[in-house]
Amino acid sequence: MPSLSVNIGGMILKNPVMTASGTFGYGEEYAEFIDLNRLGAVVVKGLSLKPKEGNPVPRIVETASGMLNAIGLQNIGVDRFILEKMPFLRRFDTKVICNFFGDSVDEYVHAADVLSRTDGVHALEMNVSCPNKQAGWCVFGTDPAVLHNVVTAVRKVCRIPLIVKLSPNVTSIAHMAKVAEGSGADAVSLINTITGMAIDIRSRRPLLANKIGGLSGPAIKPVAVRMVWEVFNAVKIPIVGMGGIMTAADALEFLIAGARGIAVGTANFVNPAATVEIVEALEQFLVDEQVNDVNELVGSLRL
Amino acid sequence: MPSLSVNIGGMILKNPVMTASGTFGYGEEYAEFIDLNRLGAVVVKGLSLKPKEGNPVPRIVETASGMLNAIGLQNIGVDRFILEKMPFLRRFDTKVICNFFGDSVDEYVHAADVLSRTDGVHALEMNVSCPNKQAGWCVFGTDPAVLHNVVTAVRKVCRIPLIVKLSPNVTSIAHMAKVAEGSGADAVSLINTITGMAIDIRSRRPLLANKIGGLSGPAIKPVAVRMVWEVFNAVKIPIVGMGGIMTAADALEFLIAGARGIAVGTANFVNPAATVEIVEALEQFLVDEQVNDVNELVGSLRL
Amino acid sequence: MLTVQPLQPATFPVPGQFYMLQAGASYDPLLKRPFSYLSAENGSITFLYRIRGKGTRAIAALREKETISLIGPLGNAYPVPSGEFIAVAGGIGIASLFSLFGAATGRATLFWGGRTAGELLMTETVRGLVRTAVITTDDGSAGRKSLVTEPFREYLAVNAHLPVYVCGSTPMMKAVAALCSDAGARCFVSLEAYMACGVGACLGCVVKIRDSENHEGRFRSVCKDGPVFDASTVVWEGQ
Amino acid sequence: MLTVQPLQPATFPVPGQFYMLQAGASYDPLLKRPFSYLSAENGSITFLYRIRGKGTRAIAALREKETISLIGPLGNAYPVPSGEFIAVAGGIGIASLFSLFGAATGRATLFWGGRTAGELLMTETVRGLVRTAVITTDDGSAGRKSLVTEPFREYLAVNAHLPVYVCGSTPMMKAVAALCSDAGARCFVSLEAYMACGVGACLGCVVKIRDSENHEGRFRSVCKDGPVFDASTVVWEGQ
Ligand SMILES: Cc1cc2nc3c(=O)[nH]c(=O)nc-3n(C[C@H](O)[C@H](O)[C@H](O)COP(=O)(O)OP(=O)(O)OC[C@H]3O[C@@H](n4cnc5c(N)ncnc54)[C@H](O)[C@@H]3O)c2cc1C
Ligand SMILES: Cc1cc2nc3c(=O)[nH]c(=O)nc-3n(C[C@H](O)[C@H](O)[C@H](O)COP(=O)(O)OP(=O)(O)OC[C@H]3O[C@@H](n4cnc5c(N)ncnc54)[C@H](O)[C@@H]3O)c2cc1C
Ligand SMILES: Cc1cc2nc3c(=O)[nH]c(=O)nc-3n(C[C@H](O)[C@H](O)[C@H](O)COP(=O)(O)O)c2cc1C
Ligand SMILES: Cc1cc2nc3c(=O)[nH]c(=O)nc-3n(C[C@H](O)[C@H](O)[C@H](O)COP(=O)(O)O)c2cc1C
Ligand code: FES
Ligand code: FES
Repeated sequence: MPSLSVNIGGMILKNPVMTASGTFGYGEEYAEFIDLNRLGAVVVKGLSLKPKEGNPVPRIVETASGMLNAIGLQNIGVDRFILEKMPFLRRFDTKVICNFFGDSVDEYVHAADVLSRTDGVHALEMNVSCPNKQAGWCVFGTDPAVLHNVVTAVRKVCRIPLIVKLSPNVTSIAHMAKVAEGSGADAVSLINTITGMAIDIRSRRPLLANKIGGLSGPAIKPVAVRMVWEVFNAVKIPIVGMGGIMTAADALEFLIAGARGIAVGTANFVNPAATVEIVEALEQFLVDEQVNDVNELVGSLRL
Repeated sequence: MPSLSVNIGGMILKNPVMTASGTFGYGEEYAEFIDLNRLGAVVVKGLSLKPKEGNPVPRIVETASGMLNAIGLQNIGVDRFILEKMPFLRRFDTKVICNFFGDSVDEYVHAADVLSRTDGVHALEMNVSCPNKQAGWCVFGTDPAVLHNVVTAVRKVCRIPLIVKLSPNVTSIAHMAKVAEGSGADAVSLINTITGMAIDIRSRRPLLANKIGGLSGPAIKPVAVRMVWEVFNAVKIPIVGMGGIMTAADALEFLIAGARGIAVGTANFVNPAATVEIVEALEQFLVDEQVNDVNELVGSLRL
Repeated sequence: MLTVQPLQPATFPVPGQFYMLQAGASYDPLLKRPFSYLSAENGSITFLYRIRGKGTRAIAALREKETISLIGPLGNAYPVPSGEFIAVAGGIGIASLFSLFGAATGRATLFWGGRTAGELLMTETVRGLVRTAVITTDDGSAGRKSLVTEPFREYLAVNAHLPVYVCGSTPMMKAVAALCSDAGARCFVSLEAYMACGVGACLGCVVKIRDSENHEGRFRSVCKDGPVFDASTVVWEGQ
Repeated sequence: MLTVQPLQPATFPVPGQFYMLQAGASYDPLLKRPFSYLSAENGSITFLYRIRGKGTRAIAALREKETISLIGPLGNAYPVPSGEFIAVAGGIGIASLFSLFGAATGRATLFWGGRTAGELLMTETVRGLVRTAVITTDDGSAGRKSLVTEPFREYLAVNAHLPVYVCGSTPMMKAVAALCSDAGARCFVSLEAYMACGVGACLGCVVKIRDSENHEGRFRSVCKDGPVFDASTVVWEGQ
């Protein structure tokens, strides 16, 4: 049996397959479809200190081989999450990664502090790339100086591995990854959604109540793979790759491009068993290709 | 009959529908499929002062609802173009727009000078966003200062309308559009392709010989529409919108978002008659919706 | 109409529940689409659908014996009425109420509206399952030429003690809910929403629902907390 | 096999030409795929194809009387041999040469190789059209167990005056071209390439072709300047 285990910034996962934040609820939602124990990690819906209402509907619209979402980061807040959702998640033999965000450095720090002290939370994933949020909000993930500040501040309070989730809506994601690395991130994950828009031509209104939304799904996979490869060539910390992964073949593109872990997002909606099927097919691929350890694939692109 | 005519930086087009550079050859290739006289403008394959060989094959690979290309700007050069292709293009009652590029400011200026003095060339489109080109090349379109320099220099020699074609691979395309406007551009066109990559998982090699390529087609439409809307809110000069336009409904999204002209790229490959069908359906839409002038639609997004 | 035979033993659905369906392996269309089940027996499940766009076109292109991918049964259920009840359907909304006609002990008085006769499928079968069916169309091509709310309003005026079950377009449901609220009748609506996951994970399909603690309403997912809601708790927004 | 009936009067194809085909209206798969025509008569065109991926799967899913979208005839043609000739086909490459068997005045000696017998379709029909057909498979499941180049080499040794027409995988065509070059035989190859447009507009399908002015070769498009090239002009790169 080939080894599937990977080390993401000090956290050992049984396999590289995770769920992408916001596409897997708090884990419960898919627990009746798949065995969560099979996953490398469960990454939960983005959390903020206080609960958030999110955007009005319509929040989603399908596009060619993709979807736009403008959920607006609706979530139950850190406190209710710890109280109501963590007891369930602790029952599983998988890593729990809490995705979180804030609308100020203070809020980021506060949320990170509470979450990183919570029993059963194995790592944090910082969402600094929120194309769904209004105005000034976006800057965390698109301005190097702002990114440096917030990651440095969070790093100080975070006692567990810290993954910084990067926005693709930048000129150089490799540069942003270096900034995250330099500010103390243990790993980076990418890509978050690409900002997009769709218009109803009869009413001449945006199809999303929030006007713009984030594009995900197979449509963005080539962009995501390219960005993972660019980041792999720029930083030493591990990369969690995502963006349009539907099958093990897709996951393998990311691993070969340089991702040590991969996350499955939109695919969960299409096929609730996508994650587990990817774990199984990944293992089979390693057997077929006589690779003993999945880590041998990471960044193994031949040029 | 509603009016379809639009003014792009001083050039009057009979309708807003153009071809996207690099997807329509030099016009000849599609002349046996459609009547070029029906088009607002023909935009030819990107030209450089000297002929260019382009990249090795494979140069194209299909992705979900899109394609990656790394043609490498193969072209016959300005001189042969004027000698061999312009006589053919002059025969048609449509505007001819020459897309061009260079690998130095000098080359840009030189090519613009020659092309803008060529009889029958109605406007120039400056390609400053060449994700297919090596290393330093990309900076023209992604660095504001470099963009300012090259556009300013070209502006000085260009006697006809100058359209600057922007790269989507930037943090703020609205900012780049403002720079182009400030440097003397008569119009901007967007988006060029989004840089992407695809990997063959068995051989672990990139599927394009050039490793990375440009993503086009329906997959990128939501990103393109969003960018057109952002640029529309940032500049006063007209916008030519493109990226994934397959049908008149797609074209209308761009017009409503703020494009005064639209260009059809990848769709030509799928349906050689796409441009003409879009002109016809656009006209029908105006009739159905009782809009007298297509210009009324431009930027008519209701929020 | 589409009848599917699950490859693995499947849970039995109850009236009000739905499935997410997808035909074909292409990524365009990408997402599954929600459909109420029409009936479920002998291990097979039947759906009634109207072709709207890409997703339903792909379903319509299926040939006999081909496979379709589905998730379900999903969502909550209609509280099954213990006696007589009123049903209000808009067009294909009949699909959702259909299974209730068989499951309920009492019989239904059905008000069923469509734009044209063509939108009202299987009318004879439906008539056989209800006490009375009052049909309306916008163009008068079948039944009375009026909105479905017209005859319903008249009937409700003297039957406000009966529970009302509604499935149709949002404006229609909103109007019926308002009439019921005025008349003091209980009303259950099966809401429409764009759905991505169907299982409460994406939060794409939310609707504002009031509760005792919060009169403004809080977002609940139509797919998981619904699709059936007590109409008096629904905050009808901007529609 | 797929037979299509153009809705509008269409140009008649000549051997070597091809069409770009696409089934379905989905954007995934997005691009049309190139296929040689097998035969064209009574206004209908027939193709022979092997299912490889998304595009060919979509074609295989077509039902009788459904529409398919196509562009063609495209590309240049085989210079029709005036007398006897040699044909070398790899698997489905037979589709391209098939029409030449009927069009040529002389008859062909065919060397036809595949991995397994299953790759060699319509063998009986093909045998009926040629003088001799020598079949090879990698696994020996049909004909001789060898590469197709083996028996071809033997035959060429004493028949180098005959022109050679080849369609198959790139490595096979390269090998045949080399043998012909050594033997001094004329050789025409129908090249493979990924194509987006099929009409010379995208420059995606290029191959390096030598000419008198340029021995290193210049990029020519397989779709427009080919797919048939004189093998001696082809610069076989990195394959
Ligand atoms: C719980 C539930 C149960 C349903 N049951 C049935 C059923 O039994 N039979 C049936 O025919 N339909 C049913 N629907 C509606 C069905 O889901 C849509 O018709 C279908 O998603 C359309 O998909 P499409 O790809 O064909 O159309 P699309 O290409 O996605 O859209 C075509 C048009 O339909 C509209 N549309 C698409 N999806 C929805 C939606 N979810 N709500 C409102 N408008 C939409 C769009 O605005 C667009 O104008 C149900 C919907 C829900 C939420
Ligand atoms: C001029 C020409 C004529 C052809 N004639 C025929 C014919 O008559 N019958 C027939 O069955 N096939 C023919 N082909 C090949 C055919 O075009 C491909 O099999 C088809 O494009 C595969 O499409 P797909 O979507 O099913 O596979 P994809 O999903 O696109 O690819 C599946 C696999 O096939 C390979 N592949 C795909 N396209 C090509 C290509 N153009 N060249 C080489 N490998 C490819 C890919 O590497 C991949 O491994 C011809 C090709 C050319 C260039
Ligand atoms: C409905 C939806 C909600 C999302 N919510 C979050 C979120 O709360 N936090 C976050 O960091 N990313 C969020 N994302 C982004 C995904 O985690 C992922 O980065 C992106 O969707 C690309 O992956 P995919 O193409 O596999 O979906 C969300 C994506 C979707 C589709
Ligand atoms: C094969 C191909 C070649 C292209 N060549 C050029 C080019 O030479 N110059 C240029 O400015 N853009 C070029 N483009 C970009 C297109 O003009 C257009 O901006 C892009 O493809 C998005 O539009 P689409 O999605 O409709 O194809 C090329 C695109 C493709 C697909
Ligand atoms: S559709 Fe995803 S939460 Fe309801
Ligand atoms: S396929 Fe476009 S040039 Fe040949």
